[in-house]
Amino acid sequence: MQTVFSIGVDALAYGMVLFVISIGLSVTMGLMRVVNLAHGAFAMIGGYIASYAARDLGLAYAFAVLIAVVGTILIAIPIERLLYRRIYGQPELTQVLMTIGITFCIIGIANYIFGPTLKTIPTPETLRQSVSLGFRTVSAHRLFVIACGLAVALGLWYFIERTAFGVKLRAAVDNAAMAAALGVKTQVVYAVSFAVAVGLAAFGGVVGAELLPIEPYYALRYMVTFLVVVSVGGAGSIPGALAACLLLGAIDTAGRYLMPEFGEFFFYLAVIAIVWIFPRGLAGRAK
Amino acid sequence: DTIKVGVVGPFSGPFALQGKNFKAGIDAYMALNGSTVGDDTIEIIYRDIPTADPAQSKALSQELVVKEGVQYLAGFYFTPDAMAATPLLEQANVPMVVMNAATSAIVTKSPFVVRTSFTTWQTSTPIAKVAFDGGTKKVISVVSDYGPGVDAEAAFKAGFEKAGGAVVEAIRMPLQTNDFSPIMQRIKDSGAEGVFAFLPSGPTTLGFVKAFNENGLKDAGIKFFAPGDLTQESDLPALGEAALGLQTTFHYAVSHDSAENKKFVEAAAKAIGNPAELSFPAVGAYDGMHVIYKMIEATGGEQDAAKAVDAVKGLSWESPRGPVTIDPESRHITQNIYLREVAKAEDGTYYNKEIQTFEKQGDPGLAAAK
Amino acid sequence: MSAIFDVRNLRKMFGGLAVTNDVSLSMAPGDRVALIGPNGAGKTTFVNLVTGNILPNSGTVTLGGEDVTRLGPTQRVRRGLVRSFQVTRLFSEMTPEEHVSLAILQREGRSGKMFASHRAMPGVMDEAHALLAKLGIAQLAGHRVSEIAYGQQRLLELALALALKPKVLLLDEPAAGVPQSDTARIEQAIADLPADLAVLMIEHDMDLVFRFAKRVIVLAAGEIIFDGSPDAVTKDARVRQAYLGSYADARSVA
Amino acid sequence: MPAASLEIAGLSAGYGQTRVLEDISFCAGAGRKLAVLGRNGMGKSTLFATLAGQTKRYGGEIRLGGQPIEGIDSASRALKGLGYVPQSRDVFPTLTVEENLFVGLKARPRSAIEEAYAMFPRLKERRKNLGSQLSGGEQQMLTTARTILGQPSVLLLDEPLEGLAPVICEELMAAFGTLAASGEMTILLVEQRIQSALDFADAVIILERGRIAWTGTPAALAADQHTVETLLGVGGLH
Amino acid sequence: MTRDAIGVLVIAAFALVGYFLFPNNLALLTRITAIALLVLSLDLVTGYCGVATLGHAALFGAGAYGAGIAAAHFGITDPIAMLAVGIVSGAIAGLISGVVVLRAHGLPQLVLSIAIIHLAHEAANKASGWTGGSDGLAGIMPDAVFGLWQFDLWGRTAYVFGIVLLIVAFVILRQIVRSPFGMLCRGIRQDPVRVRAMGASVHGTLIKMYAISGAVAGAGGALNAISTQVVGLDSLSFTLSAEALVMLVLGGTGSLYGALIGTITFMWFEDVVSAANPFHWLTIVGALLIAVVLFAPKGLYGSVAAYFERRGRKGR
Ligand SMILES: Nc1ncnc2c1ncn2[C@@H]1O[C@H](COP(=O)(O)OP(=O)(O)OP(=O)(O)O)[C@@H](O)[C@H]1O
Ligand SMILES: Nc1ncnc2c1ncn2[C@@H]1O[C@H](COP(=O)(O)OP(=O)(O)OP(=O)(O)O)[C@@H](O)[C@H]1O
Ligand SMILES: [Mg+2]
Ligand SMILES: [Mg+2]
Repeated sequence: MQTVFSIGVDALAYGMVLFVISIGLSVTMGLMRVVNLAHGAFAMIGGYIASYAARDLGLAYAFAVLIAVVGTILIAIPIERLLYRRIYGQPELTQVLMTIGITFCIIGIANYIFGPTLKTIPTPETLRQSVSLGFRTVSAHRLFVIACGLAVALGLWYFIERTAFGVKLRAAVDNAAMAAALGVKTQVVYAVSFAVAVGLAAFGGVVGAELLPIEPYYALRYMVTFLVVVSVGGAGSIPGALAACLLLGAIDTAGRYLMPEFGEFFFYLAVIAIVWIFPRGLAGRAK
Repeated sequence: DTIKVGVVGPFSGPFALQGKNFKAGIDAYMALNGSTVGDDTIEIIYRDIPTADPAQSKALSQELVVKEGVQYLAGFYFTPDAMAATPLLEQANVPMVVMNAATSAIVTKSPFVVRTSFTTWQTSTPIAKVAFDGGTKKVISVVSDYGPGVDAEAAFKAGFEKAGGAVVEAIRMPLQTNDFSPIMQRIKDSGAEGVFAFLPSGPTTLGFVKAFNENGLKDAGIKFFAPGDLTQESDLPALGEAALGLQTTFHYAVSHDSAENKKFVEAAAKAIGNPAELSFPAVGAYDGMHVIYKMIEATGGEQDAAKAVDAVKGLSWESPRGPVTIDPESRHITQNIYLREVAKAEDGTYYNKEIQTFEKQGDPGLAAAK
Repeated sequence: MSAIFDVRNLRKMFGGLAVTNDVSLSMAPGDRVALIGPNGAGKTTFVNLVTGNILPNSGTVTLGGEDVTRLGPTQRVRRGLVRSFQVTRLFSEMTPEEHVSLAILQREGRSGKMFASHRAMPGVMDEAHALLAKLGIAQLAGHRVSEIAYGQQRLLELALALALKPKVLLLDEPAAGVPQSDTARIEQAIADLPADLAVLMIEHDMDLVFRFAKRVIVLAAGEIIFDGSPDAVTKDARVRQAYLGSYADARSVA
Repeated sequence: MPAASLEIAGLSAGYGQTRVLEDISFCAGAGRKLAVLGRNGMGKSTLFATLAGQTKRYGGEIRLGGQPIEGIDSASRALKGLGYVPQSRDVFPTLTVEENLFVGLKARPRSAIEEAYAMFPRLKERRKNLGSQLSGGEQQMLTTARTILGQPSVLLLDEPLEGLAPVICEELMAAFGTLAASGEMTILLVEQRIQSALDFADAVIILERGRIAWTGTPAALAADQHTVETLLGVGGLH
Repeated sequence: MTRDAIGVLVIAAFALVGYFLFPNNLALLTRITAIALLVLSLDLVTGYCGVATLGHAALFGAGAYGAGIAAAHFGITDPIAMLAVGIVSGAIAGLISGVVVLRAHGLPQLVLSIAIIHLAHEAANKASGWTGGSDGLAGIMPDAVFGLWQFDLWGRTAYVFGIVLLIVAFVILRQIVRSPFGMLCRGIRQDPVRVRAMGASVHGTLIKMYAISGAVAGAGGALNAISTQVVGLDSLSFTLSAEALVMLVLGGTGSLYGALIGTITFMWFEDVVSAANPFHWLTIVGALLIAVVLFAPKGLYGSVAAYFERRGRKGR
């Protein structure tokens, strides 16, 4: 029984890390309809900035996170203006080509500037402790990530479903020309949403770095993971993404515990089963 | 004349760091020993294989031989890449100097293969003795599920059971494992007193070691044993505090205290740019170049693979890692294996501190396969 | 004559809303029926139900004596139940010629051929061009559909349905978006259909409805509220109030 | 916003490399009702799309209430008071009816949505449905209502009656008439049913292959049998 | 028709030029040929049927392992027989992945394909007795072609073998895509609902195309196994799948010509820049991809073809 609880805690924590890192992708893919394979690259940029700020400049963790998010957005703005703007509304495959190209470039540049080694982001003492749950200990950092995940989920859901901006964003995505004809400044809407998505990517990259460490190849190494959780959840749906992350996190964790040698099998068979049952994803938005 | 050496390795992609070390080792050797042998100038031609890809390796090796006209093939970080190129050697009359790939069987694939790195069996066997002698009798083995991992598991098991210990459970986990918490739970549940681990060097080692500590295994007194891939120097800055005290066995530590090594580290650090990136493939490449230079000397620059390989059989020299010999029969390197412990230096950096030496170790893997 | 197309007690709920509420309808070969009714009455849903594009909650659909309720849409088409779409559904990158040839080949069971070319099949090409000419879009045969005006796309939509040589044809607003100058073409094409074909047309253009229909069925809020002759329908108070409005006056005066 | 005038001079436009409109000039005074007629594919929709800023303009001027607007983007034109109801019912399929209407509000308070419901009670019943789940006619109502909610000073209606039940058509035309008469909007209308258009409008232009082929009053058109036959391809009006 | 004749002539001419201009690079050229078959097969399902997949290497790998295992474990070393085994294995793999992948659409479909390639990869890793696991399957020694032409160090035989295979496959595929069946597939890509309303079976048609695609990819895999005499796990990898997709989009989807041009461009470019700078070539490849999207959004072939189409229409 204790083991079950223990695995449950691990599953929850892992699922939440996945959620925090990939939710930004759900925004770009589901709402902006851009298959943004460079999502991981932005997460990685966030990680590098945070690492530089916290480790090399010795800034406080919270401050490093903030700088990472803002810095990544600043880096992303010209990329959005020059490159992404050209692929909004283009066929998915064109977007794949462009965003893979962007990923390659960012990897190359990161490798050149920071070298191929792992970069850590020193966490404050409070997050480094182990917290006892009675039946086991977990690191405080994991609990912190769970809290972040919940906060992000709630905030983002409110932003998209309840604010005027969210409605305009969804309208612009459905039919940009029509939204413009109704007075929606689609370019501004897109730019802001992109900034939000990139900011989330950076945030996820930083707080998730304990599990997915920052190195130049990060951008490609975890691309599939991000793509899978977002699509299984149903791109664009916050509850869907949350459900998918928790579910897949649980499957992955349980699989790795029960039969580690078949962990990969277990995980991908489960993915096939889920998509088989929910061909649009757990909470796919109707098209 | 110009003699060309083709070096195949991962110079981009997730293992770019290891490829970079190849180059650093080669550059260091040429910086210290000049780029000529007799009247011949040595030219290195690099070819990139980001991840294990035997077909690509074979195509590139073939291209190096027929198009670039290389007289020596070298490098090869991954076993399948080395294996794939061996059928070419005889027809092409080209020796291959393996600078990393660590599966025992490679040298048996062709009489023209010489290896200057190590084998997983070679580095994983001594740690079994260390574990048993340290009083650990029950161990769980946890390895990544691919060739080297399976080798490490077998090597440790053989050594540990021979010593009298018991491997209570052997887990193979997928290479793409991000979260090791469930594995740690398994280790806890197994009731073992120690864990033997093998993971490819790189980001996953960090996750593994952290999970080991955070899930309370370290505090619970479970011992941690691994070959030195896990604490390669270039990962240490990231591992940091978490790795402190980990004991591993390996053939080379950057901190190895010898004049040869000082010279090497200085030159290699200069070549690689950032000294913190220096790691074991560099020494494999450095010694590989030594072997190639000796081969060129022996053949006088003529292309004669058989003669070249014969010339280095039984060759002994003082490598940065210590005294080494090319075993005349297997053409694999006989060397010292060191037990090391991760320690903190005065300047706050972490390093592998050698604490015990197992002298003149051959490759037990070949014997085991027989 | 016996019914070729028979729908019994069809029912469909969307959430709590009964969009099709116990609808029964039967057509004999040669019937020309107009299905009219207020917006959102459930006309398109009815077509979707009988063609198998959505599943009913209950009820049966019989085609030529065979119960097809459990069959998928393609099976029903192959048995002669063909529809057109209210909003054009065409292959935007293909030409009208390709559209119609494909439909003809499909009808003849030759669309799976891999080592042949439709251009090399004179029968198919001739038929396709004749059909396009009849609807007045022969000059566009080689253009991409994405480049031709909406009204012309509507005509192609109809051509596709005709190419399948159906036994029962369901037309969902075939004239919507077609300018007055071209509705005549549509009428003519429908008038030229084989006499034993049963046609059901949904349309909001009352002039067209009254020229076409021998029988009018009115659907409101998912239920049939009227089934009878065109003359009778203009006199029905409920229909006038729910749907026709002053059109009924104009017509009864004329 | 009170009604504004719309003046167009020498406008040519098209799609990519294809030119569809050539040298179009006309003027619709504030509060006027103008019908744009023409056969299939003659460029009526292209004209409206061009006014709304959604095609490629090669030359010419567009003035809304005296201000040139040809240089600004679609959204800015809408914010300056240009309302556009396109021919293809462009509802936002993943938004609910209410959210669709919300987008049309521009800066108006949310409560104004009730105006749309008053106009089309059917929409109120379906307020929680997604756009994609509406019937054809309901989508048409939604598209029209959404634009009107933004209180444009010039309203471009591209076949707004398509797919609507006769009673609704009547009510809608009456409502448009009221909007124009009260001086709230200038209305430009494309309509296939020529009679409805003539009953409604106080001026008519006919497009033929992207050029203006005829201008005049509805009465003049009704009397000019020759024009009706050649330019509109209809055998006569009744 | 004539366009295809020209196409074949151009391929043959390219092949000849390659043979004489780069006699020392035939291994690379043969590899390009094998990958070209993979990309062609991907074009069948992606370009013509609109099925997004990141798992197409599963079909290629099935062909490679099929041919390799036949040779290494069953002594089937005649290259033609190995090719046949590869084609059949590929077709079967195509059938299976078709059934799975076609269950969903859009992103979930992409995910299904990713799951398939990972499962295939993992299965090959586990079945190391048959496949050699991560060390690769070695010991493939194909006989001489028709007992006459031995596979040599320079790779001449392999090259000619590959080119002949490519031309035959290309001619057959061009015919298939022009046929009524091909037209139906294009229809499905644009609007499956419409196709159903015409009485055609969407699922059945797509599965058929998937199997054909598998046969072509399997031929590519077999060629790879025959010419390099090893099969590694990389031939069943996500990376290869993704690269194939990139090559296809680079060249332009839905014409088969684009697939060829994309493959040649990408692999040749990659070879040149990675030889020129083995350390930082990824950045340059990335820049190439971005440039293509910016300046030739329909892919290299697609954009050129569109340009000439426009020119042609103006001329009329
Ligand atoms: N998937 C769905 N979910 C919920 N409601 C739906 C769905 N599809 C249709 N409806 C509702 O069912 C009703 C009937 O729609 P239908 O399309 O059949 O109307 P119609 O009679 O064809 O109208 P029109 O003349 O306007 O085309 C409409 O009110 C519509 O909103
Ligand atoms: N997206 C497009 N690309 C290229 N040409 C187009 C496009 N849309 C329309 N056209 C062409 O422009 C011309 C005018 O089309 P438009 O839609 O403006 O006609 P219309 O008068 O509104 O016709 P309808 O009465 O059918 O709605 C047509 O010849 C059409 O083929
Ligand atoms: Mg309808
Ligand atoms: Mg129009």
